[in-house]
Amino acid sequence: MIKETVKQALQDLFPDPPPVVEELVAEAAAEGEEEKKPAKKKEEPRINGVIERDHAAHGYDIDVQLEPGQLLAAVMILDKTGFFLESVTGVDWIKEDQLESVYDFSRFDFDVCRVVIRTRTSRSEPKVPTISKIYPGAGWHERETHDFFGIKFEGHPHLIPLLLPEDADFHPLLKDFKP
Amino acid sequence: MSLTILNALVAVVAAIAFAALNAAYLVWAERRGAGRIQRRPGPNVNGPFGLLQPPADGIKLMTKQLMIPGGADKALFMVAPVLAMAPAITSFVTIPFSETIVARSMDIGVLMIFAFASLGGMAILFAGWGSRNKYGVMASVRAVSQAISYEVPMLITVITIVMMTGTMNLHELATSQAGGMWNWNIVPSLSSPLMPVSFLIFFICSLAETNRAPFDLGEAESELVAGFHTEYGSMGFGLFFMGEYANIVIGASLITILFLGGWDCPLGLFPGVWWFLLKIYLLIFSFIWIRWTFPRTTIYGLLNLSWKILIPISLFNLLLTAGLLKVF
Amino acid sequence: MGTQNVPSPLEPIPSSVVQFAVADKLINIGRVNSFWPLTFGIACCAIEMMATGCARFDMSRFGAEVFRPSPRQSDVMIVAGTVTKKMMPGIKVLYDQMPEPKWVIALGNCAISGGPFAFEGQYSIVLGADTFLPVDIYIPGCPPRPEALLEGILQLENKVSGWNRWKDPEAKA
Amino acid sequence: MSGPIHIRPDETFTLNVGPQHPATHGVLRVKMEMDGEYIVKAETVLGYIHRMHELMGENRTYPQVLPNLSRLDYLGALGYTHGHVLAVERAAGIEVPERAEYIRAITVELNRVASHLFWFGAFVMDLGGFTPLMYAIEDREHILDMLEAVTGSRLTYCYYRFGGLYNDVDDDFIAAARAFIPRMRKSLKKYDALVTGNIIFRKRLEGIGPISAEMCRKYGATGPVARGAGLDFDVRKNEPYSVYPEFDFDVPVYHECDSLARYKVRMDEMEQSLRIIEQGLDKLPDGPIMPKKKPKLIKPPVGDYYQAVETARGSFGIRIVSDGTKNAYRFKLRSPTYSNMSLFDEACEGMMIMDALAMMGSLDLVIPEIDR
Repeated sequence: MIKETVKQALQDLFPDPPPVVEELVAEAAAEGEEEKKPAKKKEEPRINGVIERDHAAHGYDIDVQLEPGQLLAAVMILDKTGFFLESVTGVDWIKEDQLESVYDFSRFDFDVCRVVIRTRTSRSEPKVPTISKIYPGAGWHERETHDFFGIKFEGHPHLIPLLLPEDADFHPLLKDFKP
Repeated sequence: MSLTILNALVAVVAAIAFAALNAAYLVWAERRGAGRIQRRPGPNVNGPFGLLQPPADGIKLMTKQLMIPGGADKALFMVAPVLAMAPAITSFVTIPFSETIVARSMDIGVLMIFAFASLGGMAILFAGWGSRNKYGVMASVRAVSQAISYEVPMLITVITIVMMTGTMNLHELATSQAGGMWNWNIVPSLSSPLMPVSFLIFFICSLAETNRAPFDLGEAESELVAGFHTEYGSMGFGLFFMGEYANIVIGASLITILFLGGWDCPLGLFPGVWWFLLKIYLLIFSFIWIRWTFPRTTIYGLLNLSWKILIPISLFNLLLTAGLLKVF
Repeated sequence: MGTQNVPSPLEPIPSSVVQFAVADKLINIGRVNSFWPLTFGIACCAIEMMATGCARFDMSRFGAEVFRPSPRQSDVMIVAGTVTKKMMPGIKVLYDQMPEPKWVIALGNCAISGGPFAFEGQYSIVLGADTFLPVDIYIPGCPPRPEALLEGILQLENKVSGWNRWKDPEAKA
Repeated sequence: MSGPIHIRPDETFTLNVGPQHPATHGVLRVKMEMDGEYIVKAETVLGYIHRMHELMGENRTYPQVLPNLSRLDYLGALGYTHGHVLAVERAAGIEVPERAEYIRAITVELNRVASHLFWFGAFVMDLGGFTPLMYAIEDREHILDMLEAVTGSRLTYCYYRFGGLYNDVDDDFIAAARAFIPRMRKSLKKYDALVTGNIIFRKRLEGIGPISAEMCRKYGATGPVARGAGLDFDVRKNEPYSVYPEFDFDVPVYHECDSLARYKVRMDEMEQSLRIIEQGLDKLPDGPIMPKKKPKLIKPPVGDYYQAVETARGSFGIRIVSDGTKNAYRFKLRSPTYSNMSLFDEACEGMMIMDALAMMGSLDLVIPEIDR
């Protein structure tokens, strides 16, 4: 199954791989327990690592959180195993003063394995390396995320506003945006 | 002497009246025909069958503000519609509608019509270039290359007919085919077996000459906005419209005279102008029918069709007829 | 009719030195029977505008069939869809390029007042086409039905020439 | 025809296939660096119909955002509301009765046929033929009548609710749908004979606009664009959701990667959708259309939920990041045309403007869905 190979490949990205949180089994056991589990997770911020999610509950299979530095390596793995880029988006965690950029990957063939890669950067200077060299399709996605969140993608060929007017300097999807 | 001037004047005015009336009501026929083909009524509210639609369009076009785009070449911009309309109307003068109804039966009628037809191509170039609009320039370059590449096979087929009948005078051309359908030019005779093919070539070329149907690359709406008349507002656009429909009527009447025996009745009974008009309007209906059924060809497909298919066939037909004429 | 200032489309052609009442009326009726809309669809209302131009609702019965792509040859600009701040200068240029007796129909709630997208945090749309265009006819609906667009065209005909195509059924005799 | 072009820089001129252009079916602008008829470099400029649906998703509760989704892509609107409803039901764990699922599948497939019909008319109009648009929209009007009787609107539906439907389907709808299918099959054969068989049409599309499977993967193009490039990818088959596993239909895949292949994929898809509608009508179970305990206030648990759905243009994805309140914390819409269009800049280099705009027509664009 492609899911195992990809999970393994992403695992050895991290220097001291923590035990893979077998969330899948916990989820199948008891739905109620699921409510308790995320509540607990909110207190201690999530550690970098690979979590296997239950597709029925969350819609994706592998959830990876990593440093911006490791981003290019992870995307190279996925590119080699034939994933296509679904979308790049951002989430503004204003309480933790962090900007998260989320990359969705999926596959064309029949063993479905949807991978979500997350990187978190501080809100003050959000810098993430661009992946448009590997996936040219990410060019537009990154320009749009830059429009809405102000995340600067280093190395992007021309990071000019895509959806907002050319001279736009505001970022509408930030939580502290006033029109 | 004054009688001939008066006669010529009346004849020219009648020709222009016929052309203008035709242009107006052909627009109505086109929109009704298109509606019929597309399962919708078409203009039927203004006037009994929408018959008052062309005057309404005419009045509206005439009373709109005439705009000349800034930086446009004023002289070319204003000359182009006139150049599109005038030659089309003046070549009505030599077309013989029946035995007696002809404005001025010239000995070189065919040559005059084709001389004026090539002026139409120039009008498109002036329009595209004069209106200082990128789409206009692209469209006019296309339209001129199309006009040139489709005049060549048209002229070659006309040469074969003139060679067969021996005259360039349209009046004699028509009378030489009198007496029933079997001695029309379209019927393959001993001396020229490929006549139906050359009829088809002439039909395709007249379609391309008037920028219509599958060859309407000059004003390709879906790519080049409105082609060479993008910048033309009210009556400038009106003149182009009338020029196009006048060209269609001339193309149809040329086909009837050269191939379908002019005002001759298919059974050779009582020839007259009604047969001539019947044939013209049947041909014009087929023009309209083709326009609303076929998509548009590409520019390279169009030029290939002319240079690689039509011209070789028409040349072969010319040589074949020349050879067979020697024998019979 | 060499009038100095360009007659605004609202009241009939103002009197020039010599007035041709009958001619003005005839010209207005001629104009009214052949509105040529500019193909300028922005969003969902454009699909209803195209449906009106097609077989079942058929705008061409009233002579409004010829959708001219170039603004030079069109009389009516139907603003069909949401006008965003980025598109607004484009629409203004298109309106200025149209030759003079021209009218504007605001089709759909977005063109009238920003419609469902006018919320407090909205930064990217212009609230209504009449903030920068002289709109003649407002057709509400999201999207309005094709019959509403046809009624809008008939209302515009009445507004321009004061001539009614059919007697108003509810009008008290 | 479209070989590589060697251009000296001073010879090109920039042409604005501007926001108002008949071929862009909306307000999309492509700045083209042209040499005569050939395109040297193209750059798409978006944002002319950007209405910020995602911010509306954040400052509105879940039920309030329902009408937004159908104004995203107004030709196949029910597919998008279906995606949104499924995403929230997955997040909040709401059960949907069997009958509601079947009616949803039937109405989504009807809307897909309507969307493909409109695309077919507009595509042939791009190539210069005006008549097929009238016939296609005439057939589409029959579908709109059926859907309007049930949902209340012609284009921008708000028919689905979390957990079921707004109102039930009556017998007239079922009778009308059953009568519509044979009539539609007859006109599909008519279109096939008239347009697909037309030599001018085929000459305009064969070998034009090559989009390879690798380019689809690099740009994330899905739907008919990917299936025209030989990729057997249909979310209804790859990631089955709702009641699609119960229907047997096959996914048309063509390997020629040109505009004609994408055209044929969509024409065959209409036939497959009719098959699904037929099976859906046969197996339509009775029963309620809303769950017994109606979900009063929808508050999905904290977390990150993604739902992909196969719409007429490709795989539409919704990412809901919820923080337990009644508004979504982040409401991301992944629209298929956005990725399909992003490959246009690279795909149309070296082509002539006529072929490039024909290829743009074969990508089946709906501009508000790109700009969101």
